[in-house]
Amino acid sequence: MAIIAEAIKWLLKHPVTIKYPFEREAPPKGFRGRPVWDMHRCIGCGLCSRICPSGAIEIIGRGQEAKIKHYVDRCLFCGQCSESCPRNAIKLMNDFEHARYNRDVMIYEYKRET
Amino acid sequence: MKTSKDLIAYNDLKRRIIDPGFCNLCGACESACPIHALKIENRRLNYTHNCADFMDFCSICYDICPFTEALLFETLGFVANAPNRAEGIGYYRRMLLAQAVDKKLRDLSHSGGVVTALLMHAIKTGFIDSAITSEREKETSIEIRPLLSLVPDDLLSTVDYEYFPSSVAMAFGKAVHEYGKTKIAFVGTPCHVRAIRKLEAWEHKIMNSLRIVIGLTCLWSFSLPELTRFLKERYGIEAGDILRIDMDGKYKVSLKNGKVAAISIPEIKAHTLSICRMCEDFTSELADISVGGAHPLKDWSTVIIRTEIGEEIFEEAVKADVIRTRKIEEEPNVYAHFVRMSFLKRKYATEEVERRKKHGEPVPPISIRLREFLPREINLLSSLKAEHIMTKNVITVTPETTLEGLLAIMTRYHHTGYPIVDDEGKLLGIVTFDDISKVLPSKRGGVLVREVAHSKIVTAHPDSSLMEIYEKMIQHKIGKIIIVDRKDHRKLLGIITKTDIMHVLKWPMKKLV
Amino acid sequence: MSYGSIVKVPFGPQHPALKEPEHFLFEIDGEIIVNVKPRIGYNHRGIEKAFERRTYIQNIYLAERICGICSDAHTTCYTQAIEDLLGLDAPPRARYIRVIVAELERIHSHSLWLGIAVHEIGFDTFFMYLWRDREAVMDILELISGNRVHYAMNTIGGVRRDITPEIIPKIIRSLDFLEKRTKYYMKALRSERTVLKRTVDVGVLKPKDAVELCAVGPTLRASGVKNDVRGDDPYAAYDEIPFNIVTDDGCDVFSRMLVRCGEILESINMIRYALDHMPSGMLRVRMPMAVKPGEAVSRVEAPRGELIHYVKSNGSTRPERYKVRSPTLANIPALCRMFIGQHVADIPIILAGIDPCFACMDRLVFIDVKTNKRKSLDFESFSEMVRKQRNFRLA
Amino acid sequence: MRREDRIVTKLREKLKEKIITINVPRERRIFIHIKPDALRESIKFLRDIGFRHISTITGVDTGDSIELIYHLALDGSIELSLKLKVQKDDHKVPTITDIIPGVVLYEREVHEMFGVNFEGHPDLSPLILPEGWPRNIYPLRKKYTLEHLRNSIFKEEDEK
Repeated sequence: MAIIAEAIKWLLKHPVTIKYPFEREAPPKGFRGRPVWDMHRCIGCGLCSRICPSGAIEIIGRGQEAKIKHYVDRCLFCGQCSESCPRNAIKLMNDFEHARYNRDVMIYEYKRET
Repeated sequence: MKTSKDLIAYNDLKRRIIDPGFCNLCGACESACPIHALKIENRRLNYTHNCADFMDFCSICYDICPFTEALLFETLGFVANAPNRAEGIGYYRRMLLAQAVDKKLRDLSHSGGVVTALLMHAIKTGFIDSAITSEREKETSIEIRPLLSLVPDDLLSTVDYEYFPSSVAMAFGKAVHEYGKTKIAFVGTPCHVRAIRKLEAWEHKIMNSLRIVIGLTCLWSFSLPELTRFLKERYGIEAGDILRIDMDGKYKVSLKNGKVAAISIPEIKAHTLSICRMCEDFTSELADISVGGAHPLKDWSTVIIRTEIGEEIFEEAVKADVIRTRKIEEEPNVYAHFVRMSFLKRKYATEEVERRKKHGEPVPPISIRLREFLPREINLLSSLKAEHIMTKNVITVTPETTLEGLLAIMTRYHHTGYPIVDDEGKLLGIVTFDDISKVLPSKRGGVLVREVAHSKIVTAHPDSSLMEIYEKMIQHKIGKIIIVDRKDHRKLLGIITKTDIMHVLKWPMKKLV
Repeated sequence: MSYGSIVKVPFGPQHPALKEPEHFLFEIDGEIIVNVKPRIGYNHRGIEKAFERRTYIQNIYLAERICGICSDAHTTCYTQAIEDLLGLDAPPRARYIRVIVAELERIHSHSLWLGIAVHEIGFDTFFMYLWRDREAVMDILELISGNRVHYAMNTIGGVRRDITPEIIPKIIRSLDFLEKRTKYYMKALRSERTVLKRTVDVGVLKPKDAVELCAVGPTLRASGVKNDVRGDDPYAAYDEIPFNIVTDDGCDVFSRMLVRCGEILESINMIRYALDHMPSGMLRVRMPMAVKPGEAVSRVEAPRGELIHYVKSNGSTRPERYKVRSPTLANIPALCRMFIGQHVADIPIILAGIDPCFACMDRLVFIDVKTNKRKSLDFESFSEMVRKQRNFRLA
Repeated sequence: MRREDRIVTKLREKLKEKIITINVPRERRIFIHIKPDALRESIKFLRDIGFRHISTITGVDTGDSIELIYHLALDGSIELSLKLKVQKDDHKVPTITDIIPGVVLYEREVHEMFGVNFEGHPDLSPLILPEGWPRNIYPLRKKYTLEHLRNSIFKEEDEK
């Protein structure tokens, strides 16, 4: 009997699940998404690359000429790079849909514009 | 090829600052180092591990050290948009006297209690959420340590005046990294203020949390072990017996048993930190608000407001009736003493640097940078003419002005030198602050300007280049030059000070390393 | 009743009980299990070796990835071990935040397990309910830390983020909801015949055996042994927060369910207390990157039981040796004892009964698709392979 | 007198010269280093005074020898680490499975990872490493770097 009452109770409510690709919930404030480099602030010290636990960040060159390559497929989204960066050049964005069929498109490059 | 270990800035920092003993343990490098390789422990700066393990290249610790040449002119950008500038005071908006309305605060501090009142009010109104100041160590009453105040009442234990190194810049880093504070007020001596401003110019991320910088006036900091040894050997004073220390013309050590030992400044100067003997900044010229003593007044402070944010917070405190103010014009003696101390510090510093250079002893990079220009700066100065930057509306005095009257003018306009012009507009000479300070305050009413003034004046012409003028200043060891007509040497056209020349060199405020 | 002939039944590596590969070789006599041989290692990733190659900061995140469910327990244990070596203490506020996150994790882990357990006995409605309500905890954890699974809250010397006053009401609201639901589930478990028939007197582990075989966590407590690292060897702020150690004398799977339900309720109260009494102040102490030589043992009560880490440092920026023993490994001998004399049909629920997490104890086995060769790779060689394909440097 | 100190005193009385070092770095932690031949004796004694729970066995490669650390817990509270050194060339240690049965998997793990032989252990068949793992390769020994492991394992497989 209890089960019938329970069933009727839930029949009158909205579904708990969200129809994902059509409905999206915004991630909460402080969500650790994909890191993005602001190359105007980057000084090319290489700390993010050395401190990254999974080796997802590669720095090519030094100082002003440095180029950053970020391999999203290896990224843990731990936010340590952003925390370590002394100049706030790394920000964590809100996007979380990184799955792709091809690994080559999962590399983000950042270059300083001159 | 150089390995990354050779490239790290710490090598330079060690060679130029730490090894010659110039480090004053402000701790800015500890707060700035992103991998925490530098740490202040037991009054020493320790390098805990090789930072080349983590970085390819990094220059933070060298750049933000207050005694290196890097970023020095960029930091001026924070205050350079103030309307006034004067020799010995720096850039400023207003200069006035102030005191805390609360008598308790005045009694606790050495002077007006302005800093404490200001900060307590700011925390109460939520403008800041924490303040970094210094407090006395409990056991040895003259040693001070940084204090992070989160509630207004914490501030009661702070000391307004610091005569010993305190790692306040390190405490700033702690406040951000460890306490997670986002609205911080910083109180420090000129070198601490410079370190904080350098961090800000570097755009270090911890600086996002900085709200206001309050600078204290500072003559010198003492090396604690040396001073305690000196006091004990010479005067038999134990560090634990000291109640408080004042500095007004003499170094006065008040003891717990009521006695006061007065020590002359040249004697005590030998025990200051070597870097302080070469420091030229008395009034914290880079701070938002500078606060200093108002000798001979007992419970007032001299306040110099330099920036908009400083103006804002000060006005708010005045409106809330936490602070009451007076015009500095009412007290020419206070002003005279204040500027005299500023000049004294600068004079001592110049002498010390020259002496060291002569003996081949190391000189901190900042002192070299303040005296030597970079090639492009020389180019700039050579291309500019005096008429471009000189002050044309010169305030002049007549030969019959008394020194008291002159002092009143000085207190009002804050310039330190005035051309003497007779009724027909002929230039007779120049009278400077130094001339006044040679006369005892009590006699100033009866002495006329023409009795003390120099008749031999250094002049230049409107078409002289700034570089020429600057070299002339160095040569004659003066701070200002009068510009006269090329044809008529008695016709006053304008005046140029050293500060004006430095102002020309004002670099873009935010520049990358 | 004996059929006289013993049949060997391999169970796993791919098996119905759990979504993780593990192998058990059962010797059965008719329907009755007479012996069992475990064969673990299908998830072994060589993490202990990988620890020696990484800096202390990088290892926080490596420790977190030992397990997906009890990620916070592993980092707490790791950071405590390093703090012990450095001789520094996490500030009080950080310790309270650690407790809050750890207890939220316990709620999430236990409700996940309860869902799996009822799923194993075919009670999927209950499973759906539990996992729906578990979302409430996951959302709080995401709100606090920025991630649903790997919270990355702990760092050496404290925590990385604060629990701000704005989110405290949200946490309290979710806790109220969870408390109501958990009480309902306890009532339902006790009265539901399906559950009672499948779990009471199944997988019995006598207290004497439990102690002898060094079982840990809820498995041990469900055998009536009062043993909890939080109470016995307090870490973080557990010495300041009052709580009861939940035990049950049933010694079977059912009592393991009850213990876990009781722990959820206990955790909810602990979080409420911690939120009320959280001191203000520092969040973390900055630590040097190099650790002086020494060794330390750190213990944490993970949702599954006692977790122990051992670290030996040599003064450099990388550890000399790091040892992890996760609670599941400690429970395997006890699990084998539980199987003896039980029916084959009960294998999934008994196996699930210890809340096993095989990822915690194991290593990566790789099958190269191109050559169809089976290769055993640890984490480093795996990354080496990726590196070769990519031709770039791993720091 | 703290509980830790009482235990230390008891151990000193019992084991005497068999103890090499003993120290209590902090509350509820004891590190004791004993001579290898005293293992069974000390484990038995420790079990009798209440250390019935064994958390794990850690192996550490210290170069010429392998250090075994038995982590024992007293009622869950005091964690005692019993340390002994085993020579690498003659890596034989008596088993303690008959004293504390719960240790059975930990001994197997150390056997596989470090090649320590536990004499009298009922079953030392592979537990964690896959079938076909080459004999005499113990991955957690310092000698076996990744390159070494890769070469020795994959070469064999390639040859097949």
